[in-house]
Amino acid sequence: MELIQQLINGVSLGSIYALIALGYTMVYGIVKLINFAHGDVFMVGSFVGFYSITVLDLSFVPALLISMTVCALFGVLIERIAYKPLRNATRIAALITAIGVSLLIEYGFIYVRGAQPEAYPNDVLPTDKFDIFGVSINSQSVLIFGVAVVLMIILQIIVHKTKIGKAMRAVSFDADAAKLMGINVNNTISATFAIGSALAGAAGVIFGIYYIKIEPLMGVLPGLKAFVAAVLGGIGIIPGAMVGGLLLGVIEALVSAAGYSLWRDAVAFVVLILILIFMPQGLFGKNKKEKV
Amino acid sequence: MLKIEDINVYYGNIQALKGISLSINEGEIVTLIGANGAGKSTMLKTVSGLLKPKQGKILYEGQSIGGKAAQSIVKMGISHVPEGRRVFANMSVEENLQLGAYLRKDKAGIKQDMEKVYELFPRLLERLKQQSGTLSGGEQQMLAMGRALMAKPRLLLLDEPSMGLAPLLVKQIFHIIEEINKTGTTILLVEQNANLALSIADRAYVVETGRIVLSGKSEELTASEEIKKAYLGGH
Amino acid sequence: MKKKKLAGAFLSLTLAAGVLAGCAGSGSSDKSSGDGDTIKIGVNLELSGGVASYGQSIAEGLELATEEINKEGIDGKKIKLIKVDNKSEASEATSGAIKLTSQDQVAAIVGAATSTNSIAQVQIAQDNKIPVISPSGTSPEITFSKDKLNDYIFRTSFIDPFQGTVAANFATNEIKAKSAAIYIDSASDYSKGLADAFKEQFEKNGGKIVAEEAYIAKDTDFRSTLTRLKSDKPDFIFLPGYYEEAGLIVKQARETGLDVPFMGGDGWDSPKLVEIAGAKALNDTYITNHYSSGDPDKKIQNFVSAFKAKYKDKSPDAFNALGYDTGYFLADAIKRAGSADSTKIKEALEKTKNLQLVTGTFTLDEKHNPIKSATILEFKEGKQVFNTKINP
Amino acid sequence: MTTIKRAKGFWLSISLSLIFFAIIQVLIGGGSLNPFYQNTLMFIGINIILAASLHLIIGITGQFSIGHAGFLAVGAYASAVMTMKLNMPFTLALVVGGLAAALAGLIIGIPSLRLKGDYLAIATLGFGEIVRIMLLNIDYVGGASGMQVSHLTTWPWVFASVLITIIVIRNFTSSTHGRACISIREDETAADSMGINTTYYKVVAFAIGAFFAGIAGALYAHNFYIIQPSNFGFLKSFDILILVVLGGLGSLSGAVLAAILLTVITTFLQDYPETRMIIYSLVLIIMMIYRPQGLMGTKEITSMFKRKGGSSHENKNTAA
Amino acid sequence: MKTKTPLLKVESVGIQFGGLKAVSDVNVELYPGELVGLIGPNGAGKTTFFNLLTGVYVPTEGTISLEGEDLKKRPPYKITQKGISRTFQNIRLFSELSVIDNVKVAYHSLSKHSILSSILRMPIHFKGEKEMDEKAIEFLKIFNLDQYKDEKAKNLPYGKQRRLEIARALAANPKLLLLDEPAAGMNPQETHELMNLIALIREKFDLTVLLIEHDMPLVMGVCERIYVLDHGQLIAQGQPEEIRNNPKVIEAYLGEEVS
Repeated sequence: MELIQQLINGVSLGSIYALIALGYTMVYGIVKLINFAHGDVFMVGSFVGFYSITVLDLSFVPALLISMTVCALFGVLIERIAYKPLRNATRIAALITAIGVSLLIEYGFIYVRGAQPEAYPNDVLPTDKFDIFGVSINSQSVLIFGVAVVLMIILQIIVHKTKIGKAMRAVSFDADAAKLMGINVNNTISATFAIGSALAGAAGVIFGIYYIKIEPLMGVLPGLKAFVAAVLGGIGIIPGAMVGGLLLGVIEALVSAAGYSLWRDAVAFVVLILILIFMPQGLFGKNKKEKV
Repeated sequence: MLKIEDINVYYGNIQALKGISLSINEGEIVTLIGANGAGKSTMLKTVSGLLKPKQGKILYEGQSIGGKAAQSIVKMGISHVPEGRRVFANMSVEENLQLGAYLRKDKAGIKQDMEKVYELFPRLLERLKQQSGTLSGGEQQMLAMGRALMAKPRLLLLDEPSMGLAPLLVKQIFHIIEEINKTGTTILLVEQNANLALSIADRAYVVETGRIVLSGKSEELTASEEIKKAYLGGH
Repeated sequence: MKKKKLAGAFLSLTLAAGVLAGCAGSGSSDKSSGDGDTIKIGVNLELSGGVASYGQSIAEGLELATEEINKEGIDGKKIKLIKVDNKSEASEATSGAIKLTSQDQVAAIVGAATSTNSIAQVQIAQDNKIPVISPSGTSPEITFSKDKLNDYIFRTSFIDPFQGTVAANFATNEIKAKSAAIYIDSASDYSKGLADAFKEQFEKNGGKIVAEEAYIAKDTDFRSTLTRLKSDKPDFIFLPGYYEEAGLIVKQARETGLDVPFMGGDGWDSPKLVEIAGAKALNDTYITNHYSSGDPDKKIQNFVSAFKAKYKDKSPDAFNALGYDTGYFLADAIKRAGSADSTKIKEALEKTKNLQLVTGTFTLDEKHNPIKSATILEFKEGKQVFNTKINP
Repeated sequence: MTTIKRAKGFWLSISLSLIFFAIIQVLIGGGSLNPFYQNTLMFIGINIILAASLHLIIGITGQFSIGHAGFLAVGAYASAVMTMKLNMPFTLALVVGGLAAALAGLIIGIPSLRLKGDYLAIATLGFGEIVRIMLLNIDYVGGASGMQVSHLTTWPWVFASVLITIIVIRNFTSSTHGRACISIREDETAADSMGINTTYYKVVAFAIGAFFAGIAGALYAHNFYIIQPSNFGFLKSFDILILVVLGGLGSLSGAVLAAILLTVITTFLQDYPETRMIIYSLVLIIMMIYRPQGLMGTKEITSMFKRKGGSSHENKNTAA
Repeated sequence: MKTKTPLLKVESVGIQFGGLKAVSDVNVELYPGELVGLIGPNGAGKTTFFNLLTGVYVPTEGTISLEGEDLKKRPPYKITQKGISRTFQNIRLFSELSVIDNVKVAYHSLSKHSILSSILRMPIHFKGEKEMDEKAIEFLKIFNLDQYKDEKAKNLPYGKQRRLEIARALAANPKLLLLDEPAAGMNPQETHELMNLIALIREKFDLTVLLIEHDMPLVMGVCERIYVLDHGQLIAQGQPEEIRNNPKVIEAYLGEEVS
């Protein structure tokens, strides 16, 4: 029973990772950039949600939508200002910029409002606890998992069935060829950032409701973990991010369950390094050969 | 229809095109021939907007398109089938064709053109749902051309359509190029197989290290001893 | 061939440039701690970072005390506070102390709020012979480490073992707990110190420790460990952490169906705790603390009203009280020393006896720890309710 | 360009540096340099070593490593254990700190054999975090609350370490071995095809770089009274990265210059940590957009002093 | 010539990339001192073949041996040290390094001074570096590049970059030199000069050369034998005259209408 309970704990933690990883993986898939700032967009989303609920007195759904919208705009802004000028620069330069953007958001945010944490109101969503055969399930964890799955499906539909989704895939595969189709590569990349950041915003609000405490540096670790999840599932692959996130959550829960909770983060990074070395394409990816 | 005046194009600080001028009339097949690295592909990329000329003018139907973004050039009716085909290997044949019509909004027209492409390339119809990465080289070339045609171009830029293809397929492809031309599409063809290119082209330009060194009617050039010596391997 | 010469010259030049640039800023600071009418007191507190809430609270209390003291002055001199923010990091606390002792040349330092950040200043204070008073550092190691008294270091609060012992007795006598689990913040000496004392006393009382778990500050998901704890079926859980995590843990514990009483130390004392955990989840939880604003004692009520007057009707928490007390603790010593000389202040601090302050009446023992009472508070629907006062 | 002449220049630069050293030493002895400035000076020295060591890995060999704080931590803890737990002399502690970090460098060098670019970056970041979490869980070194360390780092130690670091890294770089490393940075496939054992040199660069980071760690530990795992998080790695990027990827003098500049700025901004981080991050972003080659590019400061006539003989050193 | 033992022996070598056979069943023998051409249409697998020879790719089938020694599964740098060096189709110089340093990198594997001797600046370091300097200048002089020796490689004009790449490949002291389209992007004048240069270095360094080239006159003019690759398979081999008249070659490569 305890094991099942732990698996459920892992799945709800993993759902958060998955939500962040979905956006991460999209952005990486299209611009091949580890967008370090993604975790910070998540943080901003969480705060936007917080202020929407406490200051504007809104309920869950409008707060979620506002947060997603703000984050989408924010993501596009980041891309246009910081990443677009580096479209043809080395990947290292882009990575350094991403680190810079991440630090700027974090400390700019602290500069503006201070580093103190905020607490989401406890009553945004009802928390019902139901017990099935001794396993207690929180209605909120069901909700988180549900939202993650729904968003993943929506994302999958957008990417595979819509015109903009096709454009995204085309740009990610071969930007020059995509241009020759008449695709506006810049707009497509912006759209990717918008969608990815909106997902991060959604994750932020859900995180706030589930974990209550939010603070300006809250995005750092979940951001890194989400990246691990994306790599685990095969970077650039949407279902991969989902599975990678859930798997990472379960791994962490099991590590804690075994009494090694202090090693939880280390295990996540060990997983990252092992995957990078032995299976860089991830669980769902295909291997690609470098062209000489 | 297309008029290029004295353009210079650079990759970093290496000059790839040095003052090239050429013109194409409506309905023609014009070919660029020349050795690898001579600048033929650069020429096409510059016309389709993938590269920007540092100096010089490109006029398409009287409008200057030099330095314009690729998507607006596609919109004006120029499609480019790039070297190496560059099909979206992670997508199905059908999706590739749909992407070709990315800028078009006329659903009926798209459907009609899709049918036309199937007529030209029946093989594509057979493999509609297949991932295009799994197609053979020849089928990929057909897909790349079909995809370009979906944009309803008036000027089609073809880069090395024969590359890596078996002779029989090359023949087929070139036959289709002629067909496309007959329906009123003007064609600018880059080809290393000079003989073949000259056999279907009206006129040709010979490019050498970024310069045009010779131009004229195909028949004249085919007959020219100089061409034979340089490109056909004669002594 | 010229290259190496130039490289060397370059090295020297750049180093020199660095030094000069460093020196350039030195002109402005005046060099004495006691000149004229002011006594410079350094304040090295957690004004930002993870436990900023403590540092800020202490600063508020200290400022109130300074204001009151400066109305009359100490022998005509006024206290001037020079604040340094250690960002809740030990290394910043160290450099802050270096700055205060060498740059600002203060007579004494108040800080830091947490044990770890206080320990980070010990060596500098000892080397420079500047007294440091930690208002709320509860680890015994601050004043007494490696079998040696750190003679320039003092504190206003009681020490960890006392809090832990009080909590264990409370668990055995009031809650009637037979078994207990301990869940500590392994990033904190404070947390470990309380846990050790609790364990010792609880086992002495005949109780059984059924589980010992740990987390690290800034963790957010505790459900897996709480699930483990639940299966160990303790009667009582001792959670000597800080409010951010303590709040999350209590909330998640209740969600996991872990409904036993929780108890913590003064680290829980922050209004954020209630916001994070929620009022309902906090029912049946207790803390040991330095004082209670609900205590009817007259000295305490005077402080509460003065504080409310200054800070927009805010009810003072224990850290406000400790900051306030630290101001008077220091002022009393300066007055008795009759000078702002650091060594004399230190000597006077050591002789503090029966000083009546808000958080108790205290006398310093030979390890520089005040002997004073602890208060037990219970949370009821989000409010701290005075439970009992326990003397050592 | 004979051996004797080269040696002459070398000794001249050494003596100049020694004079500088002596001046500072006298200032400290005479009390005109208070502990605050001494501390700043030590910090500058430590940062120079860190910047120079990361420069070898990133700037010269092109292995994008953002886990340098991990090596710093290994050096700091190893040396602290030597002095505080085993009562060994500081000299030995310094060397052990360096060697322990070099060993860690060998270990992290191994993934670098299979990973490139941003994947390597993220793996090294993970490595740094693993080191930190391991230290967090070792009670012997105090776990999360850290370890108290005696103050043993003095100006002569810092100066000597800086000098040795710069000489070693410079001499390594401007030799055929350094050129081999640069060729890996420029084009690994081509380097491989030119007979360079790329595996070997990547690991060597990691090991040497880590060694000096370890030395810096030992100095750091014995300068700050207390070390905690939280001092060695990835923000610290980013701090070091900023030094190298700002100075110019591939320029030793640039890295040194940036170390001095930023340490001084940091000292002045001590009370405004957010402002400092905002400035840092803006510097990174603006630098990458407008001057991705950094302050110095791959140039060394010495090349600026050269007359035109002499340049044909000297340039090859500067590139190397 | 065929009575001698071959320098390079390639036996039924092939490689697959994800099911696609890029090169299959290729047999090539090169004899000391030969200058051999490798031609074929774009995408025929010529560069892939070079990558197989130099260890960048490991063949999925067949064997490659140099002077009777198996090269399969050796890392590229070992193969270079054994005596095969190459140039690249799309020039891959160390662009931030100076011209002379580019050459010295190739000479590195022949240097003898250790890392320690360089760090301590021992006499052997200076001796070694001096030797490298002299050797490098020697190569640069042959290619008429010595006046640019301190220029960064990326600042050279295209044609000179091509020449530098060959100089660099030579500095690795190969027995077999692989040139991947050395004349690409050159005008006839430059191509002509290059042709002479290749002939010269073959004599001077006693080299065997394998050349990928599209420029037919160049190939026909300098090569003694020619292999023709199409769709990853050898379709013909022989002397230039035979190749010119081989119907398979004409069909695949030159176009069928050539008489």
